[in-house]
Amino acid sequence: MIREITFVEAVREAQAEALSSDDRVFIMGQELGEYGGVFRATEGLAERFGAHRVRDMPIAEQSMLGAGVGAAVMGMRPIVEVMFMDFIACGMDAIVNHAAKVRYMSGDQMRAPMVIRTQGGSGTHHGSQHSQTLESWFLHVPGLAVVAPSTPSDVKGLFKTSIQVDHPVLFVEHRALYRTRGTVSDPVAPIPLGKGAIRRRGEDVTVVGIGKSVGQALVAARLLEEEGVSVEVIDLRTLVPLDLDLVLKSLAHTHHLVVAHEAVERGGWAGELVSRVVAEGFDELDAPPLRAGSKPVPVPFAKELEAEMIADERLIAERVRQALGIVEYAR
Amino acid sequence: MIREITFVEAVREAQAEALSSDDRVFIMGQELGEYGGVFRATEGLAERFGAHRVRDMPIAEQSMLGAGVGAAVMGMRPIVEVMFMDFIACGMDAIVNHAAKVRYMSGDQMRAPMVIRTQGGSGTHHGSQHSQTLESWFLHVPGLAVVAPSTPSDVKGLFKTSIQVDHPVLFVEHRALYRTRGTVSDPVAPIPLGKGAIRRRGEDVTVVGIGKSVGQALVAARLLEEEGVSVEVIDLRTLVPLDLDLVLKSLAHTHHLVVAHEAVERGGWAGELVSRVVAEGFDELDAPPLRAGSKPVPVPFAKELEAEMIADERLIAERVRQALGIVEYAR
Amino acid sequence: MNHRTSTAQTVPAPGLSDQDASSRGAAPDVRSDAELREIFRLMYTIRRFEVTLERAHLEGDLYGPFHSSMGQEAVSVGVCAALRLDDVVTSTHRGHGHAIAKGADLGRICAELWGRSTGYCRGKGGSMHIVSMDHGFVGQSPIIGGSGMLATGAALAFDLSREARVAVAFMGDGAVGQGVFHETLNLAAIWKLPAVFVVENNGYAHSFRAEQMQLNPDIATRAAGFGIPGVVVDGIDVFAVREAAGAAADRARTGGGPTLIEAKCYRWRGHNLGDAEHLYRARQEVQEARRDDPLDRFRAATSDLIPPGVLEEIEKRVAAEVDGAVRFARQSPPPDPRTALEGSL
Amino acid sequence: MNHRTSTAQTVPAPGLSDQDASSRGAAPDVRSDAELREIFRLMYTIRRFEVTLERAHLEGDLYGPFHSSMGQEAVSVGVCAALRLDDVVTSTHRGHGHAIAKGADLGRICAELWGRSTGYCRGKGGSMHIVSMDHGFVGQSPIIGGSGMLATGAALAFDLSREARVAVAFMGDGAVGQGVFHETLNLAAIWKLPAVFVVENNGYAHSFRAEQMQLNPDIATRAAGFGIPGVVVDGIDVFAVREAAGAAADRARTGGGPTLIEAKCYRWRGHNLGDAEHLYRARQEVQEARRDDPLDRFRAATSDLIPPGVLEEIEKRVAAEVDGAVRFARQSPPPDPRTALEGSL
Ligand SMILES: Cc1ncc(C[n+]2csc(CCOP(=O)(O)OP(=O)(O)O)c2C)c(N)n1
Ligand SMILES: Cc1ncc(C[n+]2csc(CCOP(=O)(O)OP(=O)(O)O)c2C)c(N)n1
Ligand SMILES: [Mg+2]
Ligand SMILES: [Mg+2]
Repeated sequence: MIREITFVEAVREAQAEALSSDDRVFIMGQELGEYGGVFRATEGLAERFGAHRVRDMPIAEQSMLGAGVGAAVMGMRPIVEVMFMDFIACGMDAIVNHAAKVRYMSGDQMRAPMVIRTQGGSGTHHGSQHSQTLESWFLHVPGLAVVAPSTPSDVKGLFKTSIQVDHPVLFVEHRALYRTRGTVSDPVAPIPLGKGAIRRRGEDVTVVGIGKSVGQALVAARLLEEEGVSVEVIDLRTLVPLDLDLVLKSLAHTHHLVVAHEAVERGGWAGELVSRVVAEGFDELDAPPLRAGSKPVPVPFAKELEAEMIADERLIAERVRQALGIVEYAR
Repeated sequence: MIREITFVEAVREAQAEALSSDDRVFIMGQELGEYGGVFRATEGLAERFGAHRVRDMPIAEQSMLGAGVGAAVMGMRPIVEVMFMDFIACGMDAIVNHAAKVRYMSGDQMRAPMVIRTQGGSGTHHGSQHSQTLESWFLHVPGLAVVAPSTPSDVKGLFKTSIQVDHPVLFVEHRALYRTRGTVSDPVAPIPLGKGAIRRRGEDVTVVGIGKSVGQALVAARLLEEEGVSVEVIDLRTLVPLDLDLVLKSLAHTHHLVVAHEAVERGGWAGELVSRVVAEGFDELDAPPLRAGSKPVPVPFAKELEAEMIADERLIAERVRQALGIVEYAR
Repeated sequence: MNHRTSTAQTVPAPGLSDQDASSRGAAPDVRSDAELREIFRLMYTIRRFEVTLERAHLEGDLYGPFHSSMGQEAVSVGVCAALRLDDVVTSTHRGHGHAIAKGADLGRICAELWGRSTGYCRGKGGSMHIVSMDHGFVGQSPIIGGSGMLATGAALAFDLSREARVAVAFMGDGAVGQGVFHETLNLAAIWKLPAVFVVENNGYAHSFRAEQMQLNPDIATRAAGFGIPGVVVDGIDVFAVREAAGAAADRARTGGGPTLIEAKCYRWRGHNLGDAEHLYRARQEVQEARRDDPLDRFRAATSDLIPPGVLEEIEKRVAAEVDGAVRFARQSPPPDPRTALEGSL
Repeated sequence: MNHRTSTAQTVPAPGLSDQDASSRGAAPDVRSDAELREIFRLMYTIRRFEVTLERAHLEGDLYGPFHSSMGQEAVSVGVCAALRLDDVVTSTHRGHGHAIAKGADLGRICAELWGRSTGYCRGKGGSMHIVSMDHGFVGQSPIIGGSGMLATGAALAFDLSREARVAVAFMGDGAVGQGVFHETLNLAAIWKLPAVFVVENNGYAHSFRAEQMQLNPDIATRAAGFGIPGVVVDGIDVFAVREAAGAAADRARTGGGPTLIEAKCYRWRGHNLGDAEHLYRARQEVQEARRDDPLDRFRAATSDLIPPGVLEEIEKRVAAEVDGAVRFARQSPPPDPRTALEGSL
């Protein structure tokens, strides 16, 4: 049976299913119990599973995440919600020095299976400290998986896997996707981490993205179609592990690559993908792979300013034209 | 007059000069007053400038860095020492959400001129939580300069500029360099941020690095010379701003690139440089640019294990051979 | 280390003249006629501002999150009335009142909320990032705990440069759960910094009550652990707040070190505009709390001190001023998009 | 939320059997003969271990940082003697004593310090990262404040899975400056978690004295701010520690929530091997402090309880055991380099 639900409903259902199918699962965060989550992602879960398993807690990101690690090490499966991705900066030690490393450091005696859920991105004019896109940091932290779904169905399929694997997973949601709709089957099959998906077939160029950027790539693709450019769109779905094969396969017939993310381009994960592609698929490339990322400034408040620095479908389309030599490259 | 001093002596002299030439400068950190710094980088400074300007403080990275921002905003020029780079994870909010952003967010009403000094890297077998190389994160944080000297003279020249500029600077020192020696003139001229240096002329391939990797690249170059390979070595000195021109100029005659850093290769800054080079110098490249970074695991304790995962001169040499097609590429 | 033992030379902060120890004096008498009116003017301005902008926001005329400080006017105004122009204040996501009380320009605040080029931050900041360095409003940090870090640093700067200035951090009760709150109190304590930490305990951290966040809900008692004074004050009474803040500021200014002030008040509105308040508190609770209005308290306390008609006069002027500020914001041009790429590295 | 009100089902932690509430009982009598000997054996093992490995390190036989727990044996042993096998302990950079006291195998600890394949972490951890899950030694965090986070999480796991187990965090006095220390105490308090926070106040955080780190150097008094009991105990007296820890563990186990224990002791050695101690403390201070030796205290307190010769007997056995452990480490092969790339993502 096929249903249509919103992205945030998928997040809620995914967590509900995890809570009901595994006693080791519990949730920690702010405003997620009685209140149901500032984005409604946990609505009704406290009533259904009890306040002890859907735990509201004081504002204390470091110890929230650190306690998650401790609980996971003792056999639980915490879901820790960091309300805005920006606040991960308040809990980096727990994630980077503890969650990601305990298994390795302990010679595999410890495991820290936990899902760190967070949402980020621009579009709601929350200002520079509530609009960042920071998943790129975590590619650089061995021990963590990085997951970033783009559809309700992927949310459920990827979450199912994320809560079952034996290592910590950073589960990144884009705020602007919460109200988007999509169909889901019941049940949704688990999606293995490290398997991307082709969202659109095309001949001339491959555009790779995650989360919100996938939809923007599809919009750009329709735009470019009118210009006679055929775009293939790949949704990586997870950054760690990375489905490089899928990208290389696509390049074998398009020979042109654009990597799109809302994260600031400088130091963003597109650099990792481009470097991998260049090293392992150089001969497939007819032109330099390009990145479509945001400009190197904080996200400003005013919409006119945000539009100027945030990577969007217009930038993706422009990068495609540049990659194909239709227009000349300019940063 | 030319003197030979160690890297750590240069760090000490650079801070002493800043303290004596500018009343707004002060230092905060642990063990740096009476004790003189766990690596002796502040030896004698408290006696000379007073405990109020060379301030020992409790273990509290977040507020240490946050107080640095507040003091800088009110006109001071703090030097904040984070004893091990790994501990930056305990103070990320102050750096990322505050230091780097206050100028932009305030419409240029605020400035946060401060130098965040830290040291990192492997080689002393301190284990996974005291051996990381994390500067790559900060390329992705607009508003921060990232500086990483490789010689005593550069330490002094780059520090002089870092303490004078109007924005925060992350000043990264590699622990393994502290006892290395080098000549300095008196005084050392300030080195502008964003200007790399060619450390060795070569014809066949350009190897780019910072800090400790520069010395390793030079060792690799001598190794390769015996194999008939001529290596040009570039020391970027700063990652933000990035001296792309120097790299592109070098590639114009070597046409081959290897980017070396001790940081984990996945998600490391080499990806940024490779992507820039590919986008802006594709036609100069006769072969795919390669990265020589550490393997995606935490830094283990045992020397046999560390040797297996850390990027070193052997890996750099191997990547050069791969870049030149002497041996086939394998990650 | 405090200024009396410090040997550092004087370093004026940008745009602010330095003062030496001799200028340290007692706080001005709060009951002077002019100041009474000024206090009311500021409290009423905050009220009027929040009411007006909330309506404009609901009408879709401005965008972004909106955290009303309605009901907490006495804390903002009481504290800032105890400060000098060159003392500084740091603030939180709920900072409109703090900015107004510290003297920031209404028009430029409005323009910032409208994201216009004439705003304090040229449209880069918005409602949660107002800054006016000229007024010593060194800004909001909507990162819970952030304002304390910044104020501690500012106080450290004053200490090092031997300026007789005080830094005040406004914080919410939610900040008490955050580790950095404790770190900063401790630093300010051991260094005897000229800082005042004002926790506005408005009963809620979004939907969370103090009792849910700590077994010991008396926030002021935290001070003891750091060896500094902790004061509880009625945050509805502007004069009580003014007195507590004045004592703390004098203490800080004269090398006595920091004070933690807990101002008990109540958050009249939802956490932010659009908050699903009904999920966690009854309308009746709010109505009852609102019966104790800081503006009414002021009127009652000053009825025999202020001739009839005077406050109404002020209200009229303020209403016009707020409307003028809104007009200014609306008529101001949006920022030039190219400025988005300026001011960072 | 504590186990008595929890509705979650029981989830045994890996490798450890679950116990139900009925098994909660009083702590065993510490003065039983066997236990007295065991306490001495453990204290002496720690002492002997530190002395032996320090010498080996100085001789260049092993590498990496080395933080001796010499002088603090009574805290490690007193606390762990009050715990059950399936209770867990988290530790710091100075963790040898904690690991030994919790029952970890000497040979495998040594092998880890030697970076050998037979070490607990197969050479990946080293001196600051020993872990023995089988003994409930869930590891060291040399990130100051880290051990408290992990223990709080472990206690939360026990609470959720309704296991009558206790999590103990060993911390140094330096951890009190770190914000996360306060966050974790608060979480454990409001959730009434079965946790015990043991601050070993050994007088120094590297070169820093408690008085330099906080105005109020009585760490135990911090507990009041969180509404939990704070206890000061003589960390040289293993029986006093044992008693305080026992009471705290019983309290935690029966739903009473966490306790903060400050164990006053003294760090006999430099912060780490090679520390320039002379820069901050006089040799004489150390010599005086060392006159009060936890092992002598034990001997004095038990002179009429333990027949002559018994302790000497134990000392001989321990000495042989430590030498055997060192031999085991030395003779163990280094890890296969390929294992460096296993166990991460
Ligand atoms: C580090 C961090 N965590 C979480 C949040 C989300 N958040 C914004 S306001 C708020 C509640 C703050 O309550 P309080 O401190 O009492 O201030 P009030 O809203 O009552 O003025 C929370 C949890 C945040 N802004 N920063
Ligand atoms: C977050 C962090 N900051 C700084 C350090 C450096 N450091 C290691 S041990 C130490 C002193 C710790 O003192 P204390 O907590 O009293 O433990 P003790 O060494 O006395 O056992 C410091 C500052 C660290 N390991 N972690
Ligand atoms: Mg509040
Ligand atoms: Mg100590």
